[in-house]
Parts: sequence; structure tokens; C-alpha cells
Amino acid sequence: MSDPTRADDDTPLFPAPPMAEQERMVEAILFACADPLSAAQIAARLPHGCDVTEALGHLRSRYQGRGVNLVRVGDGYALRTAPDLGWLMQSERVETRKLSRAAIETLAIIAYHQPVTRAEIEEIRGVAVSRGTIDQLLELDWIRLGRRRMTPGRPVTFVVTPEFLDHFGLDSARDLPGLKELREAGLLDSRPAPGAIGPDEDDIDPEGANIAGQPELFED
Amino acid sequence: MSDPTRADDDTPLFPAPPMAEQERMVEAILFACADPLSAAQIAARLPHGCDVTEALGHLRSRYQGRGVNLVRVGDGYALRTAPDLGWLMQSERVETRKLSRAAIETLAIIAYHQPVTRAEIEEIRGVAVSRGTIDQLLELDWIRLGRRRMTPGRPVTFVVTPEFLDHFGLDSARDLPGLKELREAGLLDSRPAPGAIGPDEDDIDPEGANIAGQPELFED
Amino acid sequence: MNDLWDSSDDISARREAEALIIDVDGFEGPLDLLLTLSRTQKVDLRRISVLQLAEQYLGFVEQARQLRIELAADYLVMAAWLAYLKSRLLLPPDPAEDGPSGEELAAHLAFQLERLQAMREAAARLMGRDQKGRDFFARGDPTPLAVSRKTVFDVSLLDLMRAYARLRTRDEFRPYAFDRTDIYPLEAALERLSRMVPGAADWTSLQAYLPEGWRGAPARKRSAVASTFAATLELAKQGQIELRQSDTFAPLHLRRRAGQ
Repeated sequence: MSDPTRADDDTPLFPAPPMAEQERMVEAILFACADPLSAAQIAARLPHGCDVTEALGHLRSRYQGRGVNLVRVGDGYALRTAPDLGWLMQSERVETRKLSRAAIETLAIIAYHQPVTRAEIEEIRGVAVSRGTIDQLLELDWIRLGRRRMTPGRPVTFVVTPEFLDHFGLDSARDLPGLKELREAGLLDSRPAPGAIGPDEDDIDPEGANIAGQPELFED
Repeated sequence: MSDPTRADDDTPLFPAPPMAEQERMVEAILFACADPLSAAQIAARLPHGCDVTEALGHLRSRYQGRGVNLVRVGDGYALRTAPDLGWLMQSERVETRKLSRAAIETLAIIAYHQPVTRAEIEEIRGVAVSRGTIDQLLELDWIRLGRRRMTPGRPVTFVVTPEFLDHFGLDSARDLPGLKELREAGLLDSRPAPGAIGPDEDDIDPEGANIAGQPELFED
Repeated sequence: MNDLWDSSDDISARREAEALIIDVDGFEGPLDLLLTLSRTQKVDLRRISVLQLAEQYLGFVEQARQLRIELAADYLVMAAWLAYLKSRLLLPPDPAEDGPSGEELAAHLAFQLERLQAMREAAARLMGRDQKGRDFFARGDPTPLAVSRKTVFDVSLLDLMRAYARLRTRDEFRPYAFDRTDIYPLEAALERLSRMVPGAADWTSLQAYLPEGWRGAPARKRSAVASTFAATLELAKQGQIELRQSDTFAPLHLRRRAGQ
């Protein structure tokens, strides 16, 4: 069993640095990087034999309650300013283009129903999804193409990206607000219209699996 | 006497936040800001009544010895990766290239005949040795200058380095196989010219003596 | 008190209905319009009267028609579908007819509305979260990962040995005759013979003209004989000497040409 977060230490040439030093190193790496880094990416930069997971744990508690926090984003880690201090950073604010209602709803549908086809998005919204809406979300790097559906026409699906999680401060897609309630209420089910020939039934995974078992979301 | 680092607290509308909170704020600001900020600039972002100098002092000791340090840059303050960890922010892209034929031949001659002058290399190769070839080998740290020859013009000689031995997995240059061995190993496809009196051993042995009697090869 | 509230509700409901007409372009399709209309029922979406909703929608479409507001095709498709649904809900089920019952269709519409509403709320909650670059921030001055290029030369000991072997055996490939020590060149034979011709008045064997040191070892002798013979042919051609051979493979004799 190999742990990618742990540099192989079967036959270490040099002993790994002390944990306090490993923590410093992880701190420096995360500090220098604006994007989240996975434990494996961090490990790749550290000397052999380092225990990234443990160092991250120490670091997380060290930054607990500070002005900067260690957050988990998907399977990555990043340092971010504490959300309650956002008002101090007025001048750092990046003005994002205001999203249309269609774009916001489409984004939410993709996040909660992923992987989801365009036809399914249209079915939920009851209206056609314009190309521009999808393009805008792709451009923001909040959604990307997922696997093709194994149904006639092999339609592409959409899933959200790690950048989406980072932007909205989500640990993972499982932490989407209200996800559990929506699932329990059956509102994430794909329920074909009565009488309609439902080709969707077989190919849409039970929605729990959609998100929890969506390996492509966090792959690479 | 007005202290620009201290928001005016003559008539504070609200009490200043506790020092721990001020420290958090300064930490978040310095983290998010792209440029160093002066104490006055930091104060301008903080609520009235904050003591930036004190908060900076606390922050500086908090980051003492960490992977990230609070440093003074000009008359500003900034968080920076600890200088001893700069190497973590380096990544090496390794490119594999083929060595030119001229370089391989020159290197081989130096290895077999060291110490050898440029003129001797040219005599063996039958063509001039370009300065670039020698420079490349020097740069690779595979050859270095040996003693000058005690002959007219006192030409410099070249010898191989320990790095060379390391790269080619040799204990010493004496371990290089002789022509006879090369031939036996099938590395020479030509048969000796008819009537030629086996020049191999004669050729090689003096070089063996060269190496044995060349203490400068492994000096320093 | 209640009346007062009710009447004010009526007013706001009427205002809403007017607004609906005017803002028809603002709706994101018929489902969105249905969702908006359903709010006027002021009940949980799960307890909504789909029949009432269908009537509201059809009323809206009728009103729009009176106001000569052009409605997009999908609004009209929805209107037709709702009219059909209404009839299914009102009329007793026809046993001869296949397909889903009016109740099933109504339930599905209610589900769609509830789902759309849920997604809308989820979207609002999502956008209400702390957002990067607005509420929390990444490092403002990230240090780019310095990439240093390192070139590794792909050369093995074998390459090195091959190169050396190639160099040291290069001469063996050259066809240079003068590298060979046992060759007596034609030029030498010609020169030697020319010098000796004036003294060769009598018939003398070719063997006598072979140079010193080239008469013993067979390889050397062969070469000397060949070169000297070739030289005699050349001199005979020039008319300087005469050649004689008594029989095939018999010794070859030469002498200076008479009168020379």
C-alpha cells in the first residue's frame, strides 16, 4: 500500500527532517502558492520521508482562529484569509462579472446534479440553456466537461471544478449547502415525466453516487 | 505629536478591537496584499484606535522561526517565505539531450589518454577540437585542466574528474576497458589490418601508466 | 383586521399579475412563470393545487392575448399541455385511454416546480457563501515556482567506449597502401631498373634485378617480382630493353636493347 502523501521512506538515504521543520516547509510552500496544492503535490517538493498529512494537521491547528487559515479545497490545501476579515481587503477585491440568473441557476444545477447533461439542465430549468451561459461558466473555470453519458448520442456531461470549490470555500462537492436535505427530499432524483420513455433512468447514477462517487471531479 | 501608525483615538466612536484581533487583521492584510504596506497604510485599513506598531510586533514574533516571516521592506512590511526555504520554490526541469559525437570522442580520448593536450586529442581524432566542445565538457564537470606539459609552449592537459567517474559508474579511469577487451566484447567490428602487429596492448598500456602515475587526477 | 390584510393581499396579487404581464420577457420560460404564479397560492409547493395553477396560467395567457402581447412558442405549448392536464383532472378517467393519469401528470409538474424552486434556493445559498476574492483572499503576492532547466546528457560508458574504439580503429578502415610495409612500389622498381639498364648488355634473369632484402620472405619477394616485372614491361615499351622467355613459366630474361 503506497501513500502518495508520504515520500517513499523504505530505504531513506537521509532521515526526514524533524516534524517542526516539515511543518515550516509545508507552510512556506502553501504560502507561496495562490492555488490549492494536493498533499501529493506538496510531498513532491519536500525531502523524502516527510509526512505531509501530519505536517498539514499541525499547520491547520496552528492557523486556527488566525487572520489566515489553512483550508481544504477538494483534495487540495490552501492558505486563505479568514472570511470574517474580508472587509479589510476592499482594495484586493476582484470584481467578477455579474452572473446572469440563468448562469447562477445553471451553475447550481451542475453542482448539485453533477454529472449532468445539458438536456437535463434544460429539463430542470424548463428552458433552453444558451451557449453563452455554459461558456461563461467554463471560462470562469467553475465547470468542466465530465464523462460522456453512455446513452444514445453519448452526450457530454458537466461537473464542477476544484476552482469552483476554491472560489466558494467548499471542502468538497459533498459539502454543498443543503445537499443532504435536497437528496432526502428526492429533489435530486432524476424523475422522468410519467408516460415519457425514460432513457435516463438507467444511465443516471443514483444521485448519491453522482457526487460521492464522482471520481473525475477530483481526479488528477 | 501625532503618530501616523495609530489611528486617531482622541474621540473613539467604538473601542478598538482587542490586540489579538488587531494582530489577526494585520496578518490577513499582509497576506492578501501584493505589495509591502507601510504602517500608515495598514492603519488606514484598520478600525480606529488600532495600534499597528504593537500588532506588527506581535505578528513578527509569532512568525519568528516559522516557514513564513514578517519582514521589513523599505519602509513597508510584508510576509515572505523564510529565506532558508527558498529552495522549496524551485523546481528543476530535467531535459535529456544527446552529447555530440565530437564531445563523446573528445571525452573518450581524455579518459583513455589523460593527461592529454589539445594537440594530442586533435592528432588522435584527426580533426580540430572546437573550443565549444572542450567548454561543454568542462561545464559538465566531466573534465578539468591537469598539469601543464613540460614541453615547449607548456601546453595545458586535460584529465577527467570524479564527477565523470561517478556519471559513468567507474571506480577509476583505469577501469576503462582496453581495445582488446572492446574487441572481445564485440564493440570493434573491424579486424586488425593484415600484417599489423597487435598495436592494441602497446597503445593502451602506456596510458595505463599515465593514469597510474597521475596523482593530480583525484587531488582535491 | 383580517379583511384589511386580505384586501391588501388582493391588491398586491393584482399588482403582481399586472407585473407578470408586463415583464413577460423577464421570465426564464414557462416553468419559471408557473413557479411565480404558484406563489400567489401562498401554500407550500407540495400542497399546491395544480388545477388552480393550470387555470392561473391559462388565464395569464388569455390576458396576454387580449393585451396583444406576443408569447413565445414554448409558453403556448405549455398552455396547451396545461389545458389537456386540466381536462384530465376534471373528467373522470377514460378506461380505454392508456398512459398516465391526470394525477400522475399533476404530481410530476408539482415535482418539477419544487425542484426548480429548490435549485433556485440552492443557487442563492451558493452565491451567498463567502467567495474568494470578495470575502476571503488567496496570497496576494504568490511566489512563482522557479523552474530551473537542467540538461542531462544521455551518454553511457558504452557510448564512450564505442567512440574510442571507433577512433582507434579508424586507420584499419583506410585503404592506404603505404601503411603496408611489404609492398615494393612500381615507382621504386622502375627507378632502380632504369639505373641498371646501361650495364645490362647480356641476357640476365629478372631475378638478378630484385633489390636487396626483397629476395627472401615470400610476401616481399612476390611484391618485388611483380613490381620489377611491371617495370620491365614499361621499359620494353619505351624501347630501352628487350625481353625473352624460352617457355611458359620459364625464367624471364632481359638485356639492354642493341644500339642504345
